[in-house]
Amino acid sequence: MWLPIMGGLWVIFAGSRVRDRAVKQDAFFISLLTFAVSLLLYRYFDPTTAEMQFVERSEWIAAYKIYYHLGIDGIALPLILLTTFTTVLVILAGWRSVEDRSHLYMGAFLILEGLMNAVFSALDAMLFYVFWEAMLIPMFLIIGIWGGPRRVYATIKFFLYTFLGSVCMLVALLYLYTQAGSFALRDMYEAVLTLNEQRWIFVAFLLAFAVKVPMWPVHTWLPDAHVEAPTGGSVVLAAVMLKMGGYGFLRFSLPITPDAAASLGWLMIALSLIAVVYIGFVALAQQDMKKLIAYSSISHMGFVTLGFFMVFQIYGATGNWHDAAMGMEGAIVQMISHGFISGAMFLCVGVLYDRMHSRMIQDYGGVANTMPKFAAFFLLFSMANAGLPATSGFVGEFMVILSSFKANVWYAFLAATTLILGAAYTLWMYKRVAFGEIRNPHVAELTDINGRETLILATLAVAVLALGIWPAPLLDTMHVSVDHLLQQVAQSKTSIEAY
Amino acid sequence: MLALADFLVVGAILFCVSVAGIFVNRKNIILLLMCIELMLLAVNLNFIAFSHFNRDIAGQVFVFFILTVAAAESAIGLAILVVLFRNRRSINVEDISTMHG
Amino acid sequence: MKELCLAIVLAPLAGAIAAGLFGRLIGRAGAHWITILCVGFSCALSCMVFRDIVFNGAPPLNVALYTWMQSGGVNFQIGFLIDQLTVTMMVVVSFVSWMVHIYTVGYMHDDPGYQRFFAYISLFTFSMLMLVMSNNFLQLFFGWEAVGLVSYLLIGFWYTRDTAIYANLKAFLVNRVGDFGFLLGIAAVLTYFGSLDYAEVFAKAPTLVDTTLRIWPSSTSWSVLTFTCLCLFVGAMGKSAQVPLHVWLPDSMEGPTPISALIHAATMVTAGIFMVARMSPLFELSTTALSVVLLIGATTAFFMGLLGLVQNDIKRVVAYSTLSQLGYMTVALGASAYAAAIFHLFTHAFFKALLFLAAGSVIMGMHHEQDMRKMGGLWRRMPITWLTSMVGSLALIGFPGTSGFFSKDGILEAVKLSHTPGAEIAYWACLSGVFITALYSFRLVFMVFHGKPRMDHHTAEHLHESPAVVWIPLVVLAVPSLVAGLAGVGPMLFGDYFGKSIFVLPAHNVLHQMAEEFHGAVPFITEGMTQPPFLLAMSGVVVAWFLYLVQPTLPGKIAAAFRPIHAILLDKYGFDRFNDWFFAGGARGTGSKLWRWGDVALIDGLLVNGSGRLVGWFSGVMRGVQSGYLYHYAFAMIIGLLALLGVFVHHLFT
Amino acid sequence: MNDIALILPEVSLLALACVVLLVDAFAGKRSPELTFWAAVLSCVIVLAEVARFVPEAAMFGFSGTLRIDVLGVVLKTFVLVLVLLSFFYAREYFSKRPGEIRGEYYPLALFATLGMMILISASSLLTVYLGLELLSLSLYSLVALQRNSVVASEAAMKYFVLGALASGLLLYGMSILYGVAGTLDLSELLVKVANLESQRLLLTFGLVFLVVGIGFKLGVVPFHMWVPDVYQGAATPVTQFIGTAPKLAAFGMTMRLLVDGLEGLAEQWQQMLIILSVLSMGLGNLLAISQRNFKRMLAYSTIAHMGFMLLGLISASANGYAASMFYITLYALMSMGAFGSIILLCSAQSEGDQLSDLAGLGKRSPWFAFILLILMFSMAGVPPFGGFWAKWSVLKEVVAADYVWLAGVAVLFSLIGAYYYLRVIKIMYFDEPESPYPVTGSADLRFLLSVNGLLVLLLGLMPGGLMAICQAAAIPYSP
Repeated sequence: MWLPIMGGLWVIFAGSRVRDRAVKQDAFFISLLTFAVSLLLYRYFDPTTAEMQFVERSEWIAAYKIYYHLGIDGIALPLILLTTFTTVLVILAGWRSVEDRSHLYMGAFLILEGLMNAVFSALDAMLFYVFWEAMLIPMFLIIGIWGGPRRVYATIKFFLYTFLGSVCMLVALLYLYTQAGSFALRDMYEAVLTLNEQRWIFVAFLLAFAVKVPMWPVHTWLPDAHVEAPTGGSVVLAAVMLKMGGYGFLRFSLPITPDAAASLGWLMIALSLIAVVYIGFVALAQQDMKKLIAYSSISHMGFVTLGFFMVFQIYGATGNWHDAAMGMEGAIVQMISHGFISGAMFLCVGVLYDRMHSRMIQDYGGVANTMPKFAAFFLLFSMANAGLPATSGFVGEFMVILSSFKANVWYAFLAATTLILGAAYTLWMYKRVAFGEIRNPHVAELTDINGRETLILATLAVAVLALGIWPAPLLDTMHVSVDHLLQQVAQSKTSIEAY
Repeated sequence: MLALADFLVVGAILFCVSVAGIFVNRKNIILLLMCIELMLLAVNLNFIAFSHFNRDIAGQVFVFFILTVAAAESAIGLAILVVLFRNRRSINVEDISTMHG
Repeated sequence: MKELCLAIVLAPLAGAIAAGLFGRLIGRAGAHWITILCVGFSCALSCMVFRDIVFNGAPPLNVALYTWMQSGGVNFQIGFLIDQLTVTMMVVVSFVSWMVHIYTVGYMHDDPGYQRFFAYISLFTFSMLMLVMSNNFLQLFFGWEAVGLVSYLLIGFWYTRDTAIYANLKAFLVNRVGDFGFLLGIAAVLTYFGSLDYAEVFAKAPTLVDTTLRIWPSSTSWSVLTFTCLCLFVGAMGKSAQVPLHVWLPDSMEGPTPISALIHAATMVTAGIFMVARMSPLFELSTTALSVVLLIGATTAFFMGLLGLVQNDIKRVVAYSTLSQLGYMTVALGASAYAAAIFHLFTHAFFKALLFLAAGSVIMGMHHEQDMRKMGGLWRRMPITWLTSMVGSLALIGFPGTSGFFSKDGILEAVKLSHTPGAEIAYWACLSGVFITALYSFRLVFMVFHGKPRMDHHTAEHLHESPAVVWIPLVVLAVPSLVAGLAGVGPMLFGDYFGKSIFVLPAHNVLHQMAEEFHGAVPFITEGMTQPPFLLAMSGVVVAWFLYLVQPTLPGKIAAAFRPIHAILLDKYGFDRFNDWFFAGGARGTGSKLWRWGDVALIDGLLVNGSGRLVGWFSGVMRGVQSGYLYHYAFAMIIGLLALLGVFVHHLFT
Repeated sequence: MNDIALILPEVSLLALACVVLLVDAFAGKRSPELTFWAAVLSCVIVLAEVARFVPEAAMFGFSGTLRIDVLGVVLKTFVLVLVLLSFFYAREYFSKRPGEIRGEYYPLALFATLGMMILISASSLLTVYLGLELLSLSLYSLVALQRNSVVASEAAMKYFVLGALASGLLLYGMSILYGVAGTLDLSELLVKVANLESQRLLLTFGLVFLVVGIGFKLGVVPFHMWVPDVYQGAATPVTQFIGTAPKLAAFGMTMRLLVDGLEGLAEQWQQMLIILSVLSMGLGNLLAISQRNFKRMLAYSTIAHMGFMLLGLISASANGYAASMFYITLYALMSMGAFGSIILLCSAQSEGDQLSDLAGLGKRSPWFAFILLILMFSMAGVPPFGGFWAKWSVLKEVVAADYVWLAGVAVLFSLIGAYYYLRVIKIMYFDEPESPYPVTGSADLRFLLSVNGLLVLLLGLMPGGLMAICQAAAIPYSP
């Protein structure tokens, strides 16, 4: 975690003096190193225990018993891997397209990476919150400085939206502190709360996490932010930052306020399904590729929240928490896979944008003629986005739909419409971009992807396919943690109070 | 014999008059300064009355301090007024509103 | 055996990867050699497995390859189930695919996307084999979607053609609608059976006969099995192009002809049929589901056949005939005559592939002209193509002795005997379908190969028989088209060929009833000669002969006389228009309305920017309060003082 | 310990201030630097004296009119440090804009500091008043120091009139309290108030006036009207001075009057402060949005911050006081830096206080843009900067005192607040440079500003130390 932050700072400071290229090499090296370290984590991770691992703990703010407390479990680990992996690619992707203040750009990404890792591993609520918010800053700058023409509107919207959510979370955390007597997550899990308290806290958390995920109707910042962000920004935003919301639900909402989550589950499910269906339709109407992908992200993230909050109804229907695990694991898989796919999609758009400086679908057409290699990758990712089996996009959706059936047939019905809608908007876009006669003379001049771009896309393609063909390793790391989480969720907090 | 209440009422009336003077007056800054003086005097009246009826000397000491400070305050007030007049050639209250919003 | 199966599956994949990723490296010849060898190898191995299972009576193989994942107490595994049903499909798939590979060498000779094409069809072979060899729903779905993907790729192979890329998108989306149902079906299976493994699911099926679920709180409850089967069947409808999800298949003819033969006639479209047969232990337990299957099949068989009558594009005629034949198969499924369905599938694969390839050969000869009105009299110039087409058409109309005769007759008999609700309607629909089939098939034959040549001079001069790589597959396919029925009818239709791979309730077992009257293929033929289907077929041929050779002006007059009907037929019953308007247009309209009103106007405009503007407006108003006048400032302070006094010490003054 | 020894820092500051005045009067023309160094030296000496003696328990001197306790020592230390910092900033300003203000700045500021120290040590209504007036009168003069500026004299006039009005109201309140309780001594008042159940209403009547006086000093709505005009009108170093140390003094005054003297009326003043606080946060943030002048914007932001700070007092608990103190200290540090940035931007031709002057700072001077970025995010309350912990600690106490709704309101307003801070950042980083003037500043200023900004960052990363100090200062107030 600190490695990229320090590295990022170093890059920024050193970067003002040394040449552009050296900066990028350094940044790449640092990100690669971080990825290697995170792989080591995976190597030594013990998937048979739900306990936190690689724990670090020391006093931070003694006056209020706030600890610098880090550790990861089977839910956090894949997300950390995703983060470090994505950053490597993002840095590579910015190799050519960023010339202006590149040391700042690279540095910001490295710092962002560190912060994101920290969020995924924080075990103290305040620590989590600090990193959670701090993350906004580099992202804000990335979009604002290297973004598109309407970047000011987009960044401010992005920032305020997120800030709105997180300050609500802050109040909730403070309230929890008064109840639990500490900011340690473990203590918060054990705090006794009445249903009413839980509801309030849940809603406050919801605002924070729902904005991040984003759930309907607090999603409108995302399309704007994506559209204006530089490619790397979009990638990180879609691939990792959205996952923080989901992660927050897992770490905070569900275990801390299980009863509220159960009693408000219907609301969450409704919002998720609206996201899936409504946003699916909205995506269909988009003319801007990035906007379309952004909307598709929202729609896909609907599966994540659906998977999380279905567990109660599944439990209600089957009386077996075991059955619920699949929905939740599916949601986590969906998070990871969406990280790869949306990242890849944005990279693809980035590749086009670097060449044509347009994101509008209508400016393209017939790209497959001039960029066959690219078209192949783009097709693969589009298909993955549409949830084709054997790609990672399928796994999560499949699991969530399957288990949603246990909760209610209609959930499954509505969720499965994504099969149609997702394919419709993705492939329709693909058709308009890649297929057809070349109508725009600029398209005729396009050159196919170079070695660096091929490398990036191919890496992602391998990841997407690997996860689709054999998701078991990923799932094995999280089983125990998910079960543990479900146990926590199953434990009503109001009933503790009863005796 | 005048009761405490009588003094207090007079003090209160003086105070209200002075306060009213500050925001009713829209012409002359000097009037403002005078109102301020009046206000301090109203307070002084209160203090002396209380001091007398409470049989406590501290209130009267306070009054001395207030008087002294009021003098200093007037001095500074007038100084500022002079500066203002030099800059604007006006001591109209309505004129000193370049900064607003 | 497991390794063998793995090799069968992986060989085409290897070929696909070689041709796809290293296409430039290995060159055009390299690509076709590698893929042909791989698929040929796979075909040979399939035959070996076929021999083991069918002739040597090896027990069915059910193995897991690896655990795909494990979640919620369920093991999702990738594995093979090799039994009689599977091996039949394997042989059909790999054989037809192999033929198509060879044929392609000639057909696609000048195409710039040569390697890509081979990669696609090899990939298709891989996917289709995965589909049929699967031992669980997950893998089935994987193969299901994968073939859909390849079909998408291949229909849009000529991606610069607008019609092609329209068609492939349409095909994929319509299939997705089917998959939507299919996935729900799978979800239902997992929910109620707790597993996705065929063996476990089938074993548990009978215990769930009385389980019901409520779809809507107040509605009547549904049998779980019916629900599941119907959902699964929606999937089958998509893939096997049953009404109303048939719309993609005619359009898919935009793809290169070998594809039409391989995917859109012989193999992929029959996946739905295969799937229902595979699921026979489930469908058997739900009469309602069978009934629906039956009726949908009958509708498809009859109405789609009618459409074949008015088409002028040679490939589209064959495509509608495919639709109609798929309808027959579905009818057979509905009548619980799964074996008949698979048998028809089996024979149909050969003769329909043959017909398509022959059509392709014609198209090549005509310089990629597909309009039948511009053909005629080709039989002289393209004798082999003509002959093989003839064989195919005879098989299609069920001329006694040809493969189609046995399978189709089997179906008709089965339906006649079936007691599934709706069987009677289905029977009549199928029976009239026979006449129609004969009519349009021979309309095609006569228009293309007989009569006066109507093509332009230039084409006529260059008209010649296709090269050997093209006609050899035709001949090779013509053989099974003729004899497969003769060989297969005994064991496949009436015998115990499928063993336990297909399950039929004794009460539904019409084939068994028929088997009791079956005394061998030859009597079957002679008997068939006297039956109404044969007579109808022959009358169809005669009518066609009369209309298109003897009195070529008559069809136009008939069309004019029945203009409304003709218009409806030309319009394909309006499905396309309706879909374009309602689904495509509706979805886009909904999308843009939701976006404009919901996102842009309501959420962003009103709530987000609105609150921003409100704050800004309020800020502006409040700025007015900060007027800059000293007396206002003082006044504000006094007001503040009075307000505080008012709130906290108002008792003092009262 | 005798009385003089007890207030040695104040006494020596008085003496030193006079010395500085003399130095400026005689040597100021020839070597303005001399006055500066004399003032700095005075501050350092007094700082040493203050820090030298930390009493275990509160000690009283001069018949109980002055009180020396941990809170006072800590506040005075902070005040002196801030004053010292602002001297260094002021020096830069004078050298960049010669002729705007002369050396009177330093002695006047020292007198104001003396006023603050007395205010902080006050233990009697009388000393509160005296300290306040000493501070205020010096500040009026400081504002008016820029003699040729129309806006400065206007600001001074407004400040003066409103300030006099406020102290009149304060005095009136004091007279009522004196009348009811019969004492001027705050510690006696504390006891009397507790016993005077029957006179509660009258006491509250007096309290309202006191709160108005305090509210004026802090600049909370609706007694805030002077703040924007004074901030905008005064020269930047004066604004900087007014915006930093006196806020701490005002906090000290609040503590002395409301807690030391009138804790018995906590129930009443809590409610009042809630009203003032909500109004301030709301109005301050709202009005800041539509400003174009950076200083004026900061003025409104100050109003909002003061409202936020009051939240800590509302809990009326030791932790709450500590939180408020932490808040106000950090706030002072942040605004010190923010005004410092304006000084960096100013030049002989321009004050550099328009928001548009910041345009493109990210390119013109990346490092200082970064420092200002830290400050702005910190003010907005975004971690990992100090301002976050300030908001955090206050909010925590509000929640602990069961005013969750109030915390909700507060965060909502801080959301609005975030907008205009972001706008500053946006102007710095996303807009193209407009101002033709290059960003200049001596090495000292650069160093100072960097330290200032990094301190805010450091306090964000490790706020524990300062929090502990604030808590220690508030320990006597814990039950």
